[in-house]
Amino acid sequence: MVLQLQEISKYFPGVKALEAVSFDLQPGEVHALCGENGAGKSTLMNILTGNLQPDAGTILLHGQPTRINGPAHAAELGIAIVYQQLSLTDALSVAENIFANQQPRNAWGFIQYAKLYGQTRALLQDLQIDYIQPKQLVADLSPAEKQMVEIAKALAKKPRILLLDEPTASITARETKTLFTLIKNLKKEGKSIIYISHRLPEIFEIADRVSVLKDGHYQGTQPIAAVTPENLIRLMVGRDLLGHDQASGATNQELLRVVNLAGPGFANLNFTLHKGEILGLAGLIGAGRSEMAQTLFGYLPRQQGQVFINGQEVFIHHPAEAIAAGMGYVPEERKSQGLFLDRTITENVVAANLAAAAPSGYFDFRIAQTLALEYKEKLQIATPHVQQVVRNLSGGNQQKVVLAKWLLTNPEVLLVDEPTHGIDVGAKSEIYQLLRQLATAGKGILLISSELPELLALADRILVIRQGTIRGELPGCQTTEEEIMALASW
Amino acid sequence: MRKLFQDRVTSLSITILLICLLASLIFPKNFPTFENLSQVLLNLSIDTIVAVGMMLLLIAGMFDLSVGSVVAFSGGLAANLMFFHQVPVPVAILAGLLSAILIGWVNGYLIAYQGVNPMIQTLAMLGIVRGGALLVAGANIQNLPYWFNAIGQARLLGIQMPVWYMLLTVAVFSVLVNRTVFFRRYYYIGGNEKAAELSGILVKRMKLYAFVLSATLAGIAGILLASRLGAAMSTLGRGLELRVITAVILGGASLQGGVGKIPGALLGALFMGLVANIMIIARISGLWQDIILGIILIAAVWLDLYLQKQSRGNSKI
Amino acid sequence: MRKLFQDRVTSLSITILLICLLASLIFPKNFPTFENLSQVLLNLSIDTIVAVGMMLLLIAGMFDLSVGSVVAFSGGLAANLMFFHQVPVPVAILAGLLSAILIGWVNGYLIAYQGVNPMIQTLAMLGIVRGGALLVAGANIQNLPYWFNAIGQARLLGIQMPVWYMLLTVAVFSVLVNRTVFFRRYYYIGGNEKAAELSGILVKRMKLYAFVLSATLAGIAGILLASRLGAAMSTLGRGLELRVITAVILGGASLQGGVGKIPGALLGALFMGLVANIMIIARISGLWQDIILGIILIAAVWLDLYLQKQSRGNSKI
Amino acid sequence: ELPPRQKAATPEGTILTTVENDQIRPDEEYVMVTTAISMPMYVNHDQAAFKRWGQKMGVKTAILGPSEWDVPAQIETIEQVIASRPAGLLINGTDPGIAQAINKAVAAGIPTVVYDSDVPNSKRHAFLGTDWYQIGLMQGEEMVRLTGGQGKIAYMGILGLTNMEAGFQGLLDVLKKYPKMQVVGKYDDKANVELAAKITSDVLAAHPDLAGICGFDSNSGPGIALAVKEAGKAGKVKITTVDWEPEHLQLVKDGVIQMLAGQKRELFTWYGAQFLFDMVHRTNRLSSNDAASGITNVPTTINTGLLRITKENVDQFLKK
Ligand SMILES: Nc1ncnc2c1ncn2[C@@H]1O[C@H](COP(=O)(O)OP(=O)(O)OP(=O)(O)O)[C@@H](O)[C@H]1O
Ligand SMILES: Nc1ncnc2c1ncn2[C@@H]1O[C@H](COP(=O)(O)OP(=O)(O)OP(=O)(O)O)[C@@H](O)[C@H]1O
Ligand SMILES: [Mg+2]
Ligand SMILES: [Mg+2]
Repeated sequence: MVLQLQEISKYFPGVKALEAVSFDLQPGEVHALCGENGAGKSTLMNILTGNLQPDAGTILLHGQPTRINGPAHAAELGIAIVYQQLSLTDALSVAENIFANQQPRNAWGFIQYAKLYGQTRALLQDLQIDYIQPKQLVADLSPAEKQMVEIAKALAKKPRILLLDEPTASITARETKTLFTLIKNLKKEGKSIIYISHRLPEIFEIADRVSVLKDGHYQGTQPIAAVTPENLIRLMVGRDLLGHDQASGATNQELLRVVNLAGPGFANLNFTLHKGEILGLAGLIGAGRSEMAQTLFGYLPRQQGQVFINGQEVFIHHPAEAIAAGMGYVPEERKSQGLFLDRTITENVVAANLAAAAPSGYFDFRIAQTLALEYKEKLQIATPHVQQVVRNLSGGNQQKVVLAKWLLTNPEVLLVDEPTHGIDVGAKSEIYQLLRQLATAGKGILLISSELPELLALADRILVIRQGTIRGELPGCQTTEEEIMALASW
Repeated sequence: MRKLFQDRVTSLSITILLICLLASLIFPKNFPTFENLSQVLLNLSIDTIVAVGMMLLLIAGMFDLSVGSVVAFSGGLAANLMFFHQVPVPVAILAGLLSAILIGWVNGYLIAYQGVNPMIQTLAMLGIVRGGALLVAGANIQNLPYWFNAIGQARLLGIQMPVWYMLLTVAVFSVLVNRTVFFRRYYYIGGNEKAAELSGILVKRMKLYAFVLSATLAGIAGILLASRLGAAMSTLGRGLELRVITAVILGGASLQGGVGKIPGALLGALFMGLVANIMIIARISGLWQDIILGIILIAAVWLDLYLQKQSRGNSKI
Repeated sequence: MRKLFQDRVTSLSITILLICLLASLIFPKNFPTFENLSQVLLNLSIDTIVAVGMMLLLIAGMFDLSVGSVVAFSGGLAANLMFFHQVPVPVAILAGLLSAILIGWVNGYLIAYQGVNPMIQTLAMLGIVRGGALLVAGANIQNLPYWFNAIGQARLLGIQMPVWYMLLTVAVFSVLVNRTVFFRRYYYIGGNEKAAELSGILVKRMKLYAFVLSATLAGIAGILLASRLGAAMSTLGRGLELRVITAVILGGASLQGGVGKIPGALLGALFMGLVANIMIIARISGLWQDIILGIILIAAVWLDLYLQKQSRGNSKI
Repeated sequence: ELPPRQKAATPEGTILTTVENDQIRPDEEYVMVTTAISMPMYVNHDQAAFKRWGQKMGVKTAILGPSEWDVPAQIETIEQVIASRPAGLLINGTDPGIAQAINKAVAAGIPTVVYDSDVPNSKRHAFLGTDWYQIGLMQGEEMVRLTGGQGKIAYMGILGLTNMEAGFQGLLDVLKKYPKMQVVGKYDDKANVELAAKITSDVLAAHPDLAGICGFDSNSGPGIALAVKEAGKAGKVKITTVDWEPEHLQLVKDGVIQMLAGQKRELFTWYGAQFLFDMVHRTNRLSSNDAASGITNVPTTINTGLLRITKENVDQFLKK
């Protein structure tokens, strides 16, 4: 047994994040950890890396009771983690981020930069992401690229135990495949891996055993062969999920038309979005989909082209104008672009529509709170109260807060960039339903997603983007993942 | 009880009450008199009016080091116009305020729209405007018109006017910042500028407004100070910027932005004013003043943190 | 060509070279002389030594307002010991440095481990240490031992020693900060404190060290200044903190942390020193100096931004 | 409630705390309010003499004021002190702007004496000090003598202070009379030694033929001297400045500074305090009730005169 957790508990004010959780990890195993948003998975990982100290329970490492003092200590013990929340420093290069605090140095303690870049290049090649340069600044990477760097950073420590907290949440199928190859190699070397993901197919593909957490309680461990997706979901959610195959409500009425739009990283964008339609944008990392959405939304400068909403040309130079024109944008990076981490749920929910909480002209906290409560119920945000600071929410619940913020603006056209990033299966199906409902109500939704099953399940049509241009259009209900990938890559 | 210490406004209020109580016990003849306390308020009125603007800037994650010079300049310009050019009092005041608005606009424009570093911009502006104050006020302008002096020297209910103006400013801005959509945006800007922009807040424009507002309040403070003193001096408001920022941070703001409440500006200034007053009453002089004030400042902040930690429980992060 | 303007160290070097060139052309007799330039360097040597420590703090996302007082205190303490207690020169210097280390340690401990706001902590410490400087050097101490004075007054290759110490400090710290794992951690801390912590960096301890280091450099600067003057005065180093922070930000640091390079500290100080020098050579006197210096500062920063934007193309961040 | 209109500058209000003759009340306290309270020159001269006086008379003394040069803060301190009714107030006349506060004290019946620079528009009972214009004249005349009436002169001090501007005026009025004397610049050293040194070395670079520099604040002298020494021009560039702190005296002895215009600061506060005492104790009664008759029983204005310290007499001061 590499690692054993015995009766670990952790409490936050008003939240029992973990309640007597026990769990063990064997050498050379991939152990999946499942659970809804806020079930306590990340908290458990934080305990294993010494960021948090358990309120009760013991950790046995190689049979020895161990107190893990902090991330530095965890690294010494051979535990490395890919955090759900990125742990990179924007102002430094990729190489320095990967080898943070353990840059190769000579006998004098001086950093050997040539070696540093060399090792980084080798590592990036292993991960098949050598389109990222070692000297590139992390600030210039897209979220998906950052996620890959984060993975590289954990691997650079050559850990014996690797913790992966939703590593695939923002990367595409291609990177996922590389990651899995890597995991299999590590397994062969006898390393142990804890793998957290909300994507069940991944778990069935890679895991040897699976453990389930629910509301901080341990629900048991089983070999993967002994479970089916259905009973896994039942363990996690406590009920069966409703099928979400709903009929498309797409009409032929044009809502949004984009003509020859060009912006940073893309050009010649032409498409039409109809009322009631969900239009999917598929593509690999760096295809430029986020840039398209942000340009449409007025956040990035438009270089040329026209945008029509309901047949009227709109001139959008700032998100404020986009909102006024009836658009909403759920950004892909919730932490830096979507949330006010140190403010409460209430304040986040009303951020894009403060007027909604000020019907009399005066901002009214109680109205804001009522609105927040309404969305807390609607999206099932797991939190004791809406005055909770968003930083203290689990990743998935944070994502729901961002969604709530945009739903409150009641947009005609909703641009959603990786909307289910880090969201559990239960909530995901709720969000799918919600997006469907919005479409049925006559809204248009532009769905950017790297999760192909999601696109296939939701989109009426799928545009495949490669290198900033549309490479093809596929009907959502009839196409396959292979077909999309064929268009998205060479 | 526990909740109290999570909010700086409450915890500072309690601290201030305790200090007053203690001082009343030790100096029953000199401290708790109407004369003394109204004087304390009068002395912090100018700083507090500036501090309200500074609080708003800090909420939005910015600050302005040029306010001290603006205090000298606006008063100096008004005095110059009244004294040397016989301009009517209201016109002169308006000119002083307009000059402050212009300074704020330049600061705001260069910082928000051109991306100049706020520290360098406002520090450079501090020098420029101080030079301007020397130009308009020379060494000293005295014998200002009666009605101008009356603004700051008149009394209401036995308390000199600047105190009332200060209370009015704090009250108005407390309500505005708490209750209007416009001002609430500053919390979002200070919390996460990018997310604020993406939430449809015109961040640049709002920043510009904040600098204009803060400079305007400094302009008002400058006019009041000149009127209260019956004189304009080019050295007025020297060092005021750091004093005000300290008061505002003590009152719950943070240089990182996103937090703070307007009454905190008053409470921070009040705390420092009371400590200074008690040191005067206790006849602590010279170098000990700085030493003791420093120790009290650190102790107050440390205590607040300690109580907060206690009330939050032992949770990390 | 384009890359050049992305790095403040390069762009500032070019600006400084251009300024020197221009000044040499316009004032060929007065500006490009050995006496003038070596004197300019001498005058900025003390500031720059302090600025190196400040740069490190700013890289780590912090700053220290108490350095000016530390300059006065360390020199004052050493002088006091030598003059009144006949302590040998090296021991007295050591005592001065130890006092600086202690001050830095207190700052660092309270800020890093107790979470006291850095602005309030170091501002309060500024007052406390200034009081301390008055206690040890109140009457201004003269007639210091020959060997003490020699430290700052000796010359090497015709240039006074403080210039060499400054160059040494800048060179050593440039290499250290660029090339050692220990010092590079400050970039991580300043860039993203939480991420740094998660990467296994002992953030609190590193912060404490940074304050100790910055205070130590201020202590060295203080000893040098006293030795250069041949006297210790309690008023030395007044206003130095803002001057130094301005220089450091001009040299490429940011109050947000995570960016900056050690040579930037020297370049920032050099820029300001040269501008002041040229203004006086150009016969600009009195109050216009502040005004023009302010305008040049803003213009320099604005130009740098403009060139950066050009070289980056029109991409938004 | 509007403030009273400005009246003629005569003291008003009755002195409340009069005490018969030499009996000293146990709570008889004399308070001195200054600005830049921790400036060494103030501490070592004004404040030291005031304390000595208090000890000799057996009365309480207190010295209050902000630690930096901050006139509004000094005014605030005066106003707060009034509330505690001291027996007498000794005020450093840093700026005419403190007139309001002085009048408040006078109106409250507190004997109030101003020292150093006068506050002409106030109702102060007495003033002792020097005329800063005279300091300027003295420096100018000395500079003319030292340079033989020709050459380039620069001067520095704290710009914007009323007393210093008067000093500057005195200097300029002398130099005006000598057409061969050329003023090349007025500089703000912000009472900072390092800045004074910086400015001086820059001025020396700009004018290698500079004949002399005049300094007007306490820190000008050491700063100017440092830069002149470092440029190897000690004695060649003439320096006159104010104040006679140990470092100033040493520099005179070393021949770097040629003349100091010193003030008799001890006399300001010693006799200032004595005036207060005499008002409180009505030592010299001029009428049955001096306050009621609108007169004071102490001198109204006293000029304590200046010290001229040069290499010839500096040893006497160093040995003090
Ligand atoms: N610092 C904190 N303070 C208060 N509550 C917290 C804190 N950190 C986590 N929580 C709460 O603990 C619970 C568990 O959170 P955790 O992040 O472990 O969930 P998770 O299983 O990783 O969810 P997700 O799948 O959404 O990432 C949540 O209810 C969360 O709100
Ligand atoms: N701030 C930036 N500066 C420079 N280049 C950037 C920046 N942000 C993104 N890029 C680059 O622009 C390209 C497009 O990135 P983008 O995130 O839009 O891709 P995407 O199709 O949305 O991919 P994803 O599936 O990751 O969302 C990438 O090559 C990325 O490296
Ligand atoms: Mg999680
Ligand atoms: Mg993207």
